[in-house]
Amino acid sequence: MDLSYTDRQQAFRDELRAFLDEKLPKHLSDKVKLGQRLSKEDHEAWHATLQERNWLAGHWPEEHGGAGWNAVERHIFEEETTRAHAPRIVPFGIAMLGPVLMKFGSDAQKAHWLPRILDGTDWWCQGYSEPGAGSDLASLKTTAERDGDHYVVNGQKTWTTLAQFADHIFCLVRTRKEGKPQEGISFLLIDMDDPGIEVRPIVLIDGEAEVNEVFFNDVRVPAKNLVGEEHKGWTIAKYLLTHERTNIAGVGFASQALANLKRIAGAEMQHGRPLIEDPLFAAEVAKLEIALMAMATTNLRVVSAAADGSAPGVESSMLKVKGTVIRQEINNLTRLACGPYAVPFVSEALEPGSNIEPVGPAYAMPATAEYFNNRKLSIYGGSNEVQKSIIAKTMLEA
Amino acid sequence: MDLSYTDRQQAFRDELRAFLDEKLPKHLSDKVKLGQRLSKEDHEAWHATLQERNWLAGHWPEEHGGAGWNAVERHIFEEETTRAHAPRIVPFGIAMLGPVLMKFGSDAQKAHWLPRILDGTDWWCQGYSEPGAGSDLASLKTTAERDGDHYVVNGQKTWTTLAQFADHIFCLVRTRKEGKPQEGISFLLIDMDDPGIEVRPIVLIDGEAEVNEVFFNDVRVPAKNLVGEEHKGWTIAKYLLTHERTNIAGVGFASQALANLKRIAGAEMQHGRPLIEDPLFAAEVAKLEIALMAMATTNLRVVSAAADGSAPGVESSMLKVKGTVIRQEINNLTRLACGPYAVPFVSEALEPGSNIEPVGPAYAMPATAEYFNNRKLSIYGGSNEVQKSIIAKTMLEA
Amino acid sequence: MNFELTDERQMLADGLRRLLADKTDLKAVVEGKHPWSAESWAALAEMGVIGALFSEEQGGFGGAGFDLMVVFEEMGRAGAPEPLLEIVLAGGLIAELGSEAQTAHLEEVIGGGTQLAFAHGEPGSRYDLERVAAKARQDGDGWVLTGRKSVVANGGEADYLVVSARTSGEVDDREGISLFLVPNDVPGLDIRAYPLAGGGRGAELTFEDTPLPGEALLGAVGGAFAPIETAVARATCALTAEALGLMERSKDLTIDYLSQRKQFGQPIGKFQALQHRMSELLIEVEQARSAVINLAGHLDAPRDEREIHVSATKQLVGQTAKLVVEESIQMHGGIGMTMEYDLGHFARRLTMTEHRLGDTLYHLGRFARLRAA
Amino acid sequence: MNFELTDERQMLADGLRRLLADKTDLKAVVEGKHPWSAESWAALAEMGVIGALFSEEQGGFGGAGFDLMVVFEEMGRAGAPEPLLEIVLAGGLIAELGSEAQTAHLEEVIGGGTQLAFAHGEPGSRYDLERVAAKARQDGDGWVLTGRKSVVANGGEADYLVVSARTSGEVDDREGISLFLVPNDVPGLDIRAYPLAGGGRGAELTFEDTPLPGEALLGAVGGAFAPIETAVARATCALTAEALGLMERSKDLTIDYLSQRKQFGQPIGKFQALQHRMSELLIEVEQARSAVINLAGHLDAPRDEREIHVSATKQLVGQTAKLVVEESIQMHGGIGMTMEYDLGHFARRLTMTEHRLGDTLYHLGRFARLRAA
Repeated sequence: MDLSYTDRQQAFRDELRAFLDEKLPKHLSDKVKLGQRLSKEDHEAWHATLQERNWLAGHWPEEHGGAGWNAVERHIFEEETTRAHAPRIVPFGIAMLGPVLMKFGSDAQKAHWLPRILDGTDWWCQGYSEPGAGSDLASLKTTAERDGDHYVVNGQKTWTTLAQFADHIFCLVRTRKEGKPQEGISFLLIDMDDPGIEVRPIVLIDGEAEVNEVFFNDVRVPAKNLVGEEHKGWTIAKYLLTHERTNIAGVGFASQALANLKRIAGAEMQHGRPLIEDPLFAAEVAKLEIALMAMATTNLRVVSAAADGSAPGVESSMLKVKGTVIRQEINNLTRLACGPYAVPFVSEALEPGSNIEPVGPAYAMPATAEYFNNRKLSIYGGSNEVQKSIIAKTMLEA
Repeated sequence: MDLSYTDRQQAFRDELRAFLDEKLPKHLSDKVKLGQRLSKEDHEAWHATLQERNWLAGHWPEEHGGAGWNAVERHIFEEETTRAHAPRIVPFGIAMLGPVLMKFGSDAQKAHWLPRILDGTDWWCQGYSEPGAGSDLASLKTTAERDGDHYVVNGQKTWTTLAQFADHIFCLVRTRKEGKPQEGISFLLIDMDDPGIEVRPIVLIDGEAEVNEVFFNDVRVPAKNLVGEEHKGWTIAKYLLTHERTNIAGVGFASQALANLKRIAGAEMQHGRPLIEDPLFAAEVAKLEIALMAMATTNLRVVSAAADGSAPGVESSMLKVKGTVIRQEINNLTRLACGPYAVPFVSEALEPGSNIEPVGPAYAMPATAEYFNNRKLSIYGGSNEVQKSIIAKTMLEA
Repeated sequence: MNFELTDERQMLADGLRRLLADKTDLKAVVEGKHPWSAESWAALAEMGVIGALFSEEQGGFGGAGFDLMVVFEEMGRAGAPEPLLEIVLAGGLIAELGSEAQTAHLEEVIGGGTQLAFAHGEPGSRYDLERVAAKARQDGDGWVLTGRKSVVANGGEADYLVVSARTSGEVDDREGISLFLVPNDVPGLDIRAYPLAGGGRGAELTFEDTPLPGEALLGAVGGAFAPIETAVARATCALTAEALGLMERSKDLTIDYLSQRKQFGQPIGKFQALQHRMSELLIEVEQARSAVINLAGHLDAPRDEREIHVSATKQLVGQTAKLVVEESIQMHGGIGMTMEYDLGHFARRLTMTEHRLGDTLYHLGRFARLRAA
Repeated sequence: MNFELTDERQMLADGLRRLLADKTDLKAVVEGKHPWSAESWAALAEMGVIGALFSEEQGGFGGAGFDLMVVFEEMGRAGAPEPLLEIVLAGGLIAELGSEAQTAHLEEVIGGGTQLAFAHGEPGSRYDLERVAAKARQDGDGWVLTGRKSVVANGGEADYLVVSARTSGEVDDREGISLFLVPNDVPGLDIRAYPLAGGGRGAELTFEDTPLPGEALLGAVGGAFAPIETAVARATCALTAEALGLMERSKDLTIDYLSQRKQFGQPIGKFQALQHRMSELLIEVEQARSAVINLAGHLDAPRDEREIHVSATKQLVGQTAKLVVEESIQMHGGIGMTMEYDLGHFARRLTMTEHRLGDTLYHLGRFARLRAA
């Protein structure tokens, strides 16, 4: 048992910190810190900066242009970039499609698509959910019918994050209607510029439109864009759900959010004293900090086991549930800490490039929006209910 | 809308208070207050005192020897007797069997059994639960086979409260094995002195043995002791579960327990000051008091509707769940308030007639036992899980 | 003891429910087309809803706690954003303290022609009613007002403002607070208005050496704390009743969704885990209803008893609101997060009730201190 | 970074689990036949379990936080009531502070021949370590001790007691607390022993003008607070590890029950509501495990950092213990309340860990104060 990093890991961390000090622009970290929305250019610039150092896809094997990080190194990267308020790496190409292609793609697909992910040629988004098929992915209805050397795709995807920035989408589609619902699904790569695709934004409860509906109307997709075997897309979907979820516990985000909460509670006054000195408020903060201290170690236990080669099992479900709940509770307390100034709702002030003056303290501006936005944490990526069922199944059938 | 009692109700309450002042012996109320166990004689003496005034079965109609109270009057009685630390009326004859006989019994059964309940000739206990059939009553296995003008009963009942004091037991038994499980159950009255009956105490986690297993081995029960129709006992069981649960919210008990908790937290010292002045402890007490204030009103809403003739529906399930949880949380906080002195466990000191000196403050003596004992509140009488399913069913099928 | 509504109140509730169902255009609110609807406001006035907030001697035909409860529960159920709570606060203070000339405004208020706001909270006051830094100093027969008022609901739309300012004492003294009835166009008043997260609008008001005539004073010099606390008690009853209505509606939407939405081949309402959570939610909403009844029934009780109920009810309703918002969204899944679906507005408006008149933790601590006193 | 046990510790854990499974007779404990088993104690000593609580320089072969964790988790998993925690407390203080003559006792302690107890808590001290009212005054070369010690675990069975008393200062001063190593048969010592709710025995000790020789002093006069706090930090690690073991076992019993027990025609483990609650329980137990690891890994950290972890871990484990006890009993239904079934003992012992070394609320407040400092 040893809770500290090895010398090598510490050296990596120091290297990362120096890199972030030097290369992360202040205008970008300020935006992240204040909860402002990032533009497409912001994301692309940061990806390019990382890729210069070969750290954009550090967990990819070196043969594919990664740095071959193990789980602990990847964890250190996530921890340090979050601490520095770096933008989050957009996961769809790097964390999701990349590993899928490496495992299931043909050599031609790997050679074609992987470099384009790294150099930013393609911006990917994810076409999984459909209206009526959220947690129950197997019931999806978007069809792809074979027609010569093309598939013809019809249907609708939803909750497609950042589709407005994307030029490509990877999709689960139904290629066979007979048999068990899981057995007729395929994994297809689609160009968003193809005729018949339409993207419509969904305005969310936080006032933002970062998710979209994507409609497919007789979209013709070359058959070579099928990844893996036809009708075997379910295997890929499951692989993604259990193996490639990065930073699932969100410890870094939670730590940042907690530090932010403490700053706010130190600045807000109640009965003429800082709110953080109110014993009841301080106790609520303490509960979350204690829970987070424990979860950070739970996370390290899983990361450490993964670095030693263990396949993540039920642990990732546990981290998902607890991690999202802790973050949501921090968001809740942050909103409450802001008091009456959590109520003004000047959504435009959070847009990229806005210079609208905040109504109250700047920290209060995004508090309510973040609280609502992060309700998604327990819904997407396999809802917390689905995770609990997975845990129970493992536990009760062991 | 009017939250106060009518003049007539207030007069009744004053009458009750005067009666309790005069007739409730201090040695008895002291025992109740300190959480000491009551002897059979204690119960019988108190029943007799109430019966002298015609208040033992006040909610029974006058024709059967009751006072014809409506739900509000019955509520006032429960509230006042609890406030005065009077022993609880043992419910099996008065609150459970009596109303069943009035509704389902023959004239002969009413004439024979009801007066014996009131004058204390018979002490009843309840034979519902069986090993393997807790919340799932319909799966019960104790059989009663007709043999001439007798039933021959074989099987086992469990969780039979105060069976050690009882001379009679009312039982749900299976009289037919074919068909739906609910449709072969009958309601039978059995003399505990009959040959073939054996009572074994169950020691509970609080160290007490107030519940028992009751074994039936070829017990011959006269057929005239069948209540209602043969095979129709399920109707009676349901009637009892939904209509005749007295004081289901336990507001009076909770209020007493809360007052006791506040006394303890005022007496216990932490950091050299009364524990109740600790903001975190005070906040926990406050949460429970606020919940109880609301529940008292929820309870009155239900009582008031019942007095106006509404049949209690899903409301009694809501009161059961919330009422038990509040009481359990008060018990938990009381145990915590006692600090280290909650750990000594001198079970004999709680027995009737004990004069063992308490180890710490007298109030600490029963705290742990009560915490554990009242875990039963959310288990028996239809577990809270069963209640929640009932509520959901009503809500979702409405 | 009686928990039935009187016939009059039942009629008011039924009529109001119909009216709001007809007039409330949530899409327009959510898309920012208007903060609230002038048409609804006129209809509310015409139906007598504004008058129901005042007693007969004040020129209305209601004014009791249960009148507030009935009106605001319906407002909540509809998700209606009209600034009726400001009438309870500012209007209530005018009715209670006003001179003849001042109370004369109430007729217009009740008729729907005059909008009000209560400018009391300040950047440093959070939820403390006695913490007033804005100052009014006597100047001849009149007054000069300087200070900042924050997140004043309806502050940009009100024709008249009831403004608190300190005329003596330290920033947190209960003595020395005075009220002024001020039209919205006085000199030296700067207004920055903005949308609020739950609908409606708020404003930051800055008074800089604003001259006021002597008649602007509302009530006795320095004696405004007790009336403010009383008005806030009534407003808390109204706001928690509104929250109750919002919860009832969120709950109903969720029950509908659980019955209709299918997953893994059956309605998700058949899943036991969701059933039990929904039952817990129902139980808590009934608790919240009881808490609102308790407060409505104690608005005329002696101060300490009344305030015990103010804090108890605000605490419990706030706690329940969080549960209802979070569980409703979670059980809906993604659809519950979209503004296209009505739940989004209800969730936002319900959540924002926590940020007015003191939140759950604030009132939990206050309740404990009141009990200890 | 490494979360694997060393081979030695893994062997200790495995051996201990076998030993305790073999020797622990819960029925005997529950029926009060003995508070704990002398046979088990001898076997524990023989296996080196007592020695594992001390470092090599103290005459043992362990003594690190993870040694405590391994030993006590297994004790908890077995529900074993043997008074090993008293060795961590009293034995740890003797090892840390003792003179040569005093530390000489440790050989017998490690060999299992000497029982210890730590007589520190008092009727008015609750969980405050600095609150000591018992007094020791110097009398020639020796001391005279007067005072009362409450709920002293193993107080009636211990051959030697480590007793705290105030030699100067006010009742809650950190300075001025001294320790004495005292045999159990000193004059003026009255012992009232009794069973404890989770197994084992406790005692009220009353010292009335008890004369002690000068050599009885353990450590420096008046300087005992810091060593006591350190010993209690180690004991908190041990106690929370024991609680973890108790939780693991309660959880396992419940999982078994859910798989076996049928209701409405299927195992109750198929009911989704119970499944989800069980999953939540599992998640929290993993959190508790991480918290114990955190504390075990920080026992040698600087004082403030160590104490942050003491309070964090005790708070989280206490909160989880309540959840595990209540959910385990509830999911078992009635059977979970009987002492015939093992869960009863685990639930009682687990619950009682909250009443030692500070409960959840106590440590929550302490954590917040430590963080603010």
